Amino acid sequence: MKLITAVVKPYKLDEVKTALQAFGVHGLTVNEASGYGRQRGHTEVYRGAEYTVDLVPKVRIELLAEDHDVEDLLNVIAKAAQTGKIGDGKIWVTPVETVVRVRTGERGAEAL
Amino acid sequence: MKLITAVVKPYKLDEVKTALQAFGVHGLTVNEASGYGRQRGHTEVYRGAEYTVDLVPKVRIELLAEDHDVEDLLNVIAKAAQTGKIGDGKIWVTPVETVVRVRTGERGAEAL
Amino acid sequence: MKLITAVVKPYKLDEVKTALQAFGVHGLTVNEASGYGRQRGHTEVYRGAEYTVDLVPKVRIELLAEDHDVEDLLNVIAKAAQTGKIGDGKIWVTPVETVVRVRTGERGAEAL
Amino acid sequence: MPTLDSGNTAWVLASSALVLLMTPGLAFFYGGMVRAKSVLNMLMMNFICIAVVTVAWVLYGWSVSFGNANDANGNGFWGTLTQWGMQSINTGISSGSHATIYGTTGVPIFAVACFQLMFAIITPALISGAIADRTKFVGWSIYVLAWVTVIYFPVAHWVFSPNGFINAKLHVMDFAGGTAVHINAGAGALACALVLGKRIGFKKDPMRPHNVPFVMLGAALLWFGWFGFNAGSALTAGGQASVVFMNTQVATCTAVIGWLVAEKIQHGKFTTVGAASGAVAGLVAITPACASVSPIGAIFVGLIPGFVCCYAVNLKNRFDFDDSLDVVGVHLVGGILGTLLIGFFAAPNEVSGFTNGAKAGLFYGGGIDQLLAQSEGAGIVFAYSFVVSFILAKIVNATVGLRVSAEDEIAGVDQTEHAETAYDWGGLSGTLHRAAVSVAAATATSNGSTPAGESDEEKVTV
Amino acid sequence: MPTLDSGNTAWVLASSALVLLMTPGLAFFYGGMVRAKSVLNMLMMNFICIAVVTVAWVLYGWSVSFGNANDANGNGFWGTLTQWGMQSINTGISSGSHATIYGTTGVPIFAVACFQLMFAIITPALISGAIADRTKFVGWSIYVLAWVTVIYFPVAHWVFSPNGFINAKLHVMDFAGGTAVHINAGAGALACALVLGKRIGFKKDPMRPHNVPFVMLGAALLWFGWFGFNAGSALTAGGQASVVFMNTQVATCTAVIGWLVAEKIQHGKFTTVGAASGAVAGLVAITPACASVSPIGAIFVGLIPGFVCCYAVNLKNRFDFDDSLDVVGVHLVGGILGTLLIGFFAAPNEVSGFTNGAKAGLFYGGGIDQLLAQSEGAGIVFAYSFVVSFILAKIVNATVGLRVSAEDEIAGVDQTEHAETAYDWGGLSGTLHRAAVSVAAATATSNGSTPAGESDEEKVTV
Amino acid sequence: MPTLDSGNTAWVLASSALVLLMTPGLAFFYGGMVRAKSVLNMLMMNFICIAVVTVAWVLYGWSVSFGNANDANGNGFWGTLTQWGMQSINTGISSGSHATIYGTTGVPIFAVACFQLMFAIITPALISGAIADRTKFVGWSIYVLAWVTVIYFPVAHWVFSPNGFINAKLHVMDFAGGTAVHINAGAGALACALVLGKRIGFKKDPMRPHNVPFVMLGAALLWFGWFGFNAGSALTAGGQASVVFMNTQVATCTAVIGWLVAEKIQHGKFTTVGAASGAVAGLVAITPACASVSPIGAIFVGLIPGFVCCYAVNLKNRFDFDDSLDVVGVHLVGGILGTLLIGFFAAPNEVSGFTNGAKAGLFYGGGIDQLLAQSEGAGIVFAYSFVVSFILAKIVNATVGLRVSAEDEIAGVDQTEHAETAYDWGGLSGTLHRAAVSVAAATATSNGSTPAGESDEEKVTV
Ligand SMILES: Nc1ncnc2c1ncn2[C@@H]1O[C@H](COP(=O)(O)OP(=O)(O)O)[C@@H](O)[C@H]1O
Ligand SMILES: Nc1ncnc2c1ncn2[C@@H]1O[C@H](COP(=O)(O)OP(=O)(O)O)[C@@H](O)[C@H]1O
Ligand SMILES: Nc1ncnc2c1ncn2[C@@H]1O[C@H](COP(=O)(O)OP(=O)(O)O)[C@@H](O)[C@H]1O
Repeated sequence: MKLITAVVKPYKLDEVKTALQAFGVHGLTVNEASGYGRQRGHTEVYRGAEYTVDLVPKVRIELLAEDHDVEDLLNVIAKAAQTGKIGDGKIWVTPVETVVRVRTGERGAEAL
Repeated sequence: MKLITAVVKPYKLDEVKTALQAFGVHGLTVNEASGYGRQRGHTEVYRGAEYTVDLVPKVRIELLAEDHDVEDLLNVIAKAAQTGKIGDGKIWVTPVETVVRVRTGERGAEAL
Repeated sequence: MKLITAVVKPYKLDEVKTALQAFGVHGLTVNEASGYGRQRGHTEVYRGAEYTVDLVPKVRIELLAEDHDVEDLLNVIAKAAQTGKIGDGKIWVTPVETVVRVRTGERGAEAL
Repeated sequence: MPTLDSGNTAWVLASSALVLLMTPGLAFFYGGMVRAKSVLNMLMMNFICIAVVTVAWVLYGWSVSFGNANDANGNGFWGTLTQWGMQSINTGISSGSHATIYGTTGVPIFAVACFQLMFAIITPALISGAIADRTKFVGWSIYVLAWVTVIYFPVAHWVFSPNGFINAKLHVMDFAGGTAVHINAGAGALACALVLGKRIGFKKDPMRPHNVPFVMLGAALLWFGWFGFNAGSALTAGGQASVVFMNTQVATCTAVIGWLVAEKIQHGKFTTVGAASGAVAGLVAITPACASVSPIGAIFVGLIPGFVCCYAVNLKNRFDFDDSLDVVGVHLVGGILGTLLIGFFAAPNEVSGFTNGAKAGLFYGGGIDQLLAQSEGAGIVFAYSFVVSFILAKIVNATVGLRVSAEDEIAGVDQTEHAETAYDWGGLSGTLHRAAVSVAAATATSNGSTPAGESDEEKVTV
Repeated sequence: MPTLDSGNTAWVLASSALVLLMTPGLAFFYGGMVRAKSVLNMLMMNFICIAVVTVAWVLYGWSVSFGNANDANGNGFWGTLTQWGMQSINTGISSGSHATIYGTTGVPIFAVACFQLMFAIITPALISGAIADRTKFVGWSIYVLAWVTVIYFPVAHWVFSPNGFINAKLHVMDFAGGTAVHINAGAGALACALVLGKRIGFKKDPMRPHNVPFVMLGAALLWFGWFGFNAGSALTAGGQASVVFMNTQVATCTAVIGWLVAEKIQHGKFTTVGAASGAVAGLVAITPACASVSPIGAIFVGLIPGFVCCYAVNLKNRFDFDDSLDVVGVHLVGGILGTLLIGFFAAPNEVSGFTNGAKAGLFYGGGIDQLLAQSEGAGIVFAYSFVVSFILAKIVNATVGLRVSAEDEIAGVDQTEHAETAYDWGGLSGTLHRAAVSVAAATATSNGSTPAGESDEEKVTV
Repeated sequence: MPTLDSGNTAWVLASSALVLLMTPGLAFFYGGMVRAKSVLNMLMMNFICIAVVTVAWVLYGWSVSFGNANDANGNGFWGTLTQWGMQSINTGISSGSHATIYGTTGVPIFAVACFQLMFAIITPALISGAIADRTKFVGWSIYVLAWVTVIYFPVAHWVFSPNGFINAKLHVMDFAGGTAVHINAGAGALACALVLGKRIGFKKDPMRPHNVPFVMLGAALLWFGWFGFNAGSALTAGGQASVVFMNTQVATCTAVIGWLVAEKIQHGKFTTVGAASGAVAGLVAITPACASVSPIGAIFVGLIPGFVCCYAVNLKNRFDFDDSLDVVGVHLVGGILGTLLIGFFAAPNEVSGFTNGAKAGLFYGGGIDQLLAQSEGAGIVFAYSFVVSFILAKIVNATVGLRVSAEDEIAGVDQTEHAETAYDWGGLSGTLHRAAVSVAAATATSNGSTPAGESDEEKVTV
């Protein structure tokens, strides 16, 4: 079992979700995040003071997947989230030792 | 050392926290999240347009634990978060190589 | 490749970011979180009812790094985030199997 | 026949607008105190009062409450139906005709009718605070219609009409509605809280205000509008309105201080919600008394209720009834205090403005009589209102239903009753799916889709 | 010569303040409906109308619209320039002199000028709702100036000046601006929506209101201010103003009910945005009719538009034009309905208040004449306003530009047009870098930095 | 003896309500600009001014400021104590008696006292903006009481009372309070900012507004109420009030334009906070001048201060004092500009409304005299207010304390001073533990619990 974490541009979330559904993914967890990287932020002005906002809004997607799906899922997500512009984000994979479905207590693949 | 991540229904957080305290857990980190899965969202109406909100609010709990506690903690969390209804959420475990307590620089078990 | 996750006091984020930049880190992802631990919260009063808020605001930083940088980065972060007071937070390291840069599809170190 | 006074008319019209604004003000005062998942339902419960009561008012309400105000032989219990639809009232528009004036005020009846309408609107609206987070919107709307028809319209006649029995026979001094508005609404609130029962998690879950600045905004709009409520009740722009204005301001301020002090004693802090609540408690208490006391008297008519109400809001915890936003603790208790304090602080000079034979208060050499009269008036209105409000609530609850299901309450009434979310800061909103929007499609879907926050059944996305 | 009436003057001044408040009210009504990333731009589009129109008004607007109001021989199409800068008008301050009074109202021309100014401000402001999320601030400001100069000022003369041709020649009854304000703004909104085109993601992305309580707050302020708008238009505090006040209240309430019912039929829910929208639709519809109908008639002049407008907001989806916040569906449709319904419900008594030879409506024995007159008035204003608004928008868009770039629209106009973010709840705000703040530094940086939300070029942090 | 004028009284009462609303308006204007962790403290600092000043006003304030207004032999420096508690003033309620009228206005003294009270409230409230995020609530409350007693009440006498020396002897024209209100508050703000010192992180941490729509809402309410402030100061509803109303509107609008232009030059953007600030700067500047200039003059009395104040807000960075929300840059600078510009733009016709021997301005053939008089008035008020404000602040700070601890400031004054959080969007609020709520319990706990945001000691959960 693996955990795929993807940090992408917020307005791409919908496309990623749709692509994953098409692939047959039945669940995922999302949260708001802010990213810092090559992509720079913007300047704001308040009463004579200028601020530089250097964190840009991102969404962070977590997806538990079976090992054999990981490679495909990486491609599905990368494809859906891509704009080709700086700031498209990252995807990474970490090993997972156990998964539990709270409702039933099922473990492993059944838990997805 | 392991990292236990649990995604559960928001109004269950309090019970989970209480249960963990009872078990003797002294710390955890929480953040808001949105979940997509079997549990579906709801419909909203604005000026003649209907929207389907298909992400449902969840809370995401992170808990660093020593290896020998993991099994028990999984059960404690699952029990406290369970409603038996679709949407109860998932718990997963990932390996942790190091933990540092920022205040003291302590490593490993001492850092918890 | 490793993933360094740090949970620190919000008003320390700026210093951590600066320190990381100085070290040569070119990107990271942040999200808001709430922490529970030794550090206790505060009491609020509304119309005769007193509430204890026992979660304290934290920020959660995620940083993908190459193995040989991890040790240094842990020290850089810990140093920058430290106040010496209870509640300074934790840093932990988890193994990462793959990293993808969405924009280019690059993998591994190139993806950072 | 009395002639038109443009100054008085300007003041009554301006006051009518001010009092209308109080209901949205109340909506924000209450709306800020509920959780984010039920703020819209709270706004709607107040907003719908404006719509429902206004229609009832022009059709028959005005006539029942004030239709025979000028008739000294009125039975004192209710007015007439002869002015239904307000048709028989002369507007004074067609040349040669004169607008029918209300009493000797020089103000057209139509203006007074607008002014009094706003009172009829906010009184039931006050009740909504007691049943936050759990009320069926349709049931509430019907309840409001029944409540004003059977309770407010007659009670307003008793208290405000020159020939109403509480006013004329009992010589009660209730200038702007301590009994007719606040005790009346407070009794209704208590009845509704009892009939609907407690919220899920009452005294267990935290239910702190979701938007305290809105509470403050609401309090500010209430305060602003209340000058129309009290000083406008003089129906003339002269000496009495001026003193009433000053008394209203003074009592409200001392009540803020009274509440903050009580809070400091209890909890060691001065809170924003406390300051706003104190202001409302003071406004409530001075409402009946604003034309009976001197500015010095007003200091106490504000200070005492402000202090006491801060303790009174704990009653619901003591006696374990879920008066969610403390309508009982603030409006019932504050209304009773204001009505009774007149018996102590009514000053001869101000009292001389009343033509119903009222006397000065105990501290101003008027003896005990007025205090007894005030108690009688307060008691009658409370008893009538509580009993009838309770019965009406039982009936509506048993038929259309007044309370939502447990699932809906947990998901939040905004979603389940109104299919809306109050706020969207933009974070994950990219994750809504937009439905087909043509009416046809919309209608189609709307049947299948009972919006639900935690609905667990599989459901096809529109 | 007519003498000053302090009561009428007090009412007109109070009404002027009330109407001024309507524009911020509108800003919040609209601002709450847009997404969090463009609320400030919406507030600014409304706020700038106040500034721009006021300056134009004192310089020449008043003179063009009302400068020859007392001259029966006016050409009926526009006023004069002789009162430019309002210099020739006597203030009545210097001892012995008398303030120039407007007609027979007993109100100084300066007071009437303040009152009418507020109408000139809110009319273009109404248009902003049609072009939310995508408008260049500078272009909009210039458009507003051109629009009031070429469209509003003359049209106001046609409709509101006693010698305006729609008023005097066509005998149209438009008491407070169904044609001059709402049809006028609605036509402008349609033109602008067509010229600017659809928002990126229109009918695809979810664009739900980001702050529904603000929508309600805005509606409440609009309602409150509208009493000044309608009842203030009597320019006297007497019988007519009183009936107008009542009619305004009644129609607004029945419109709320009408909209909610239509919504229940379509979607199965009563929404907050719907209730607020219904109130505005009712206020729009009763605006021309408030002095022509009886309270009973007002019930229908509210109910019908409330119900119909709830369906009308779907037109933009049917015909695929992005009238973002339904200015067409509410103000154009509502304004037309209100103007025409006068032809059916105008009541003899109320009509007698008009001196332009208007007749009672079809249901009140006045025959078809008035309905025809009303249609004529509505048609002329719509045609003129739509055509000229369209041309002006094309010109401004082709020169200064009215629409922002795609990147800017996606990033959000608040950031890109105003370099601000509406809300900061404190979470990650520790992550802004504060720039040097001395003017020098600021100026320096401001050149290099074209604020951009998703700007992808490397950029040095200030 | 002068008789009652219902029209003028209606206008003064309505104006009093409008001016009362300005203080909550100011609270939101300021509250939106601070960070989310201290918005409630800001609202409370303003709200408490209403309570504290009102009590002082009825007890002695009115008497000290206006108690001898009708007495030509007044010493010119302060009034009397004979009207303490406002007891000696005839309300005109008891039959046969007449309300004591203020001068020749036809308005009861009680109404004028309500109106002037609102001025006494908002003046100290203006100071709060200079010391945002770091002020002890109790210390502030005491400071306000001392400040109005020693500074505002006498200064109001000097400037507003017909026999006040600045008014009668120096022939200064300050119609609604450029000196008494804005220079006065601005000087106090400067003094407080210096005494309290800078916020932790001043010029280092970002401190951007947390809720810009609230800033706009506040500005709108201020603008709305300001019509009462300025036009109400005529105390009559006639020609002068009408011109004043128009001038107020014009100057405010040109100031918005002035500020936005200056901002565009400095930073390349037109901001929302800038537009709101420009409006306030214009309202401030026209306050003393609204009855001295013509509408054409008002254009400049707004434009110049609007433009200049946009630069003036950088002074605090230049000279490194933390006037957090620019009370100095807007109210002190704007107040001085408005007061002095009268010396240039005062127009003969308007000036004739003053009975204190004031002359027309430099550009209107009046020579230099009035400019000198205005400078003198401005200088005297600034000097007196700054010195005494500074001393009072030092005293209060040294005794009760005016500034919170560093920990409390970092945690946020809402939590530490008021034990509240402004907003709760519902996300993690399930994680509060509800304490026992009985008063007993509450009291018990409240002792142990000094609420603290980042309190690091172990603490038992209630
Ligand atoms: N080393 C890193 N660790 C964690 N997240 C990162 C890292 N580098 C970048 N990110 C995330 O990826 C996002 C995009 O990175 P950026 O360098 O801006 O563009 P790109 O990925 O296209 O080169 C950043 O906003 C941040 O959220
Ligand atoms: N594959 C997955 N990866 C990550 N999170 C998931 C995954 N599947 C489900 N979740 C999370 O678990 C929550 C509950 O899942 P759901 O399928 O709705 O109910 P249940 O877990 O009871 O079958 C979802 O809302 C989502 O947050
Ligand atoms: N076992 C844990 N798992 C995950 N996060 C933890 C754990 N223990 C503490 N934390 C996080 O670290 C933060 C600081 O911990 P705390 O015990 O309060 O202070 P300290 O780390 O200085 O001892 C907590 O607020 C929480 O966010």
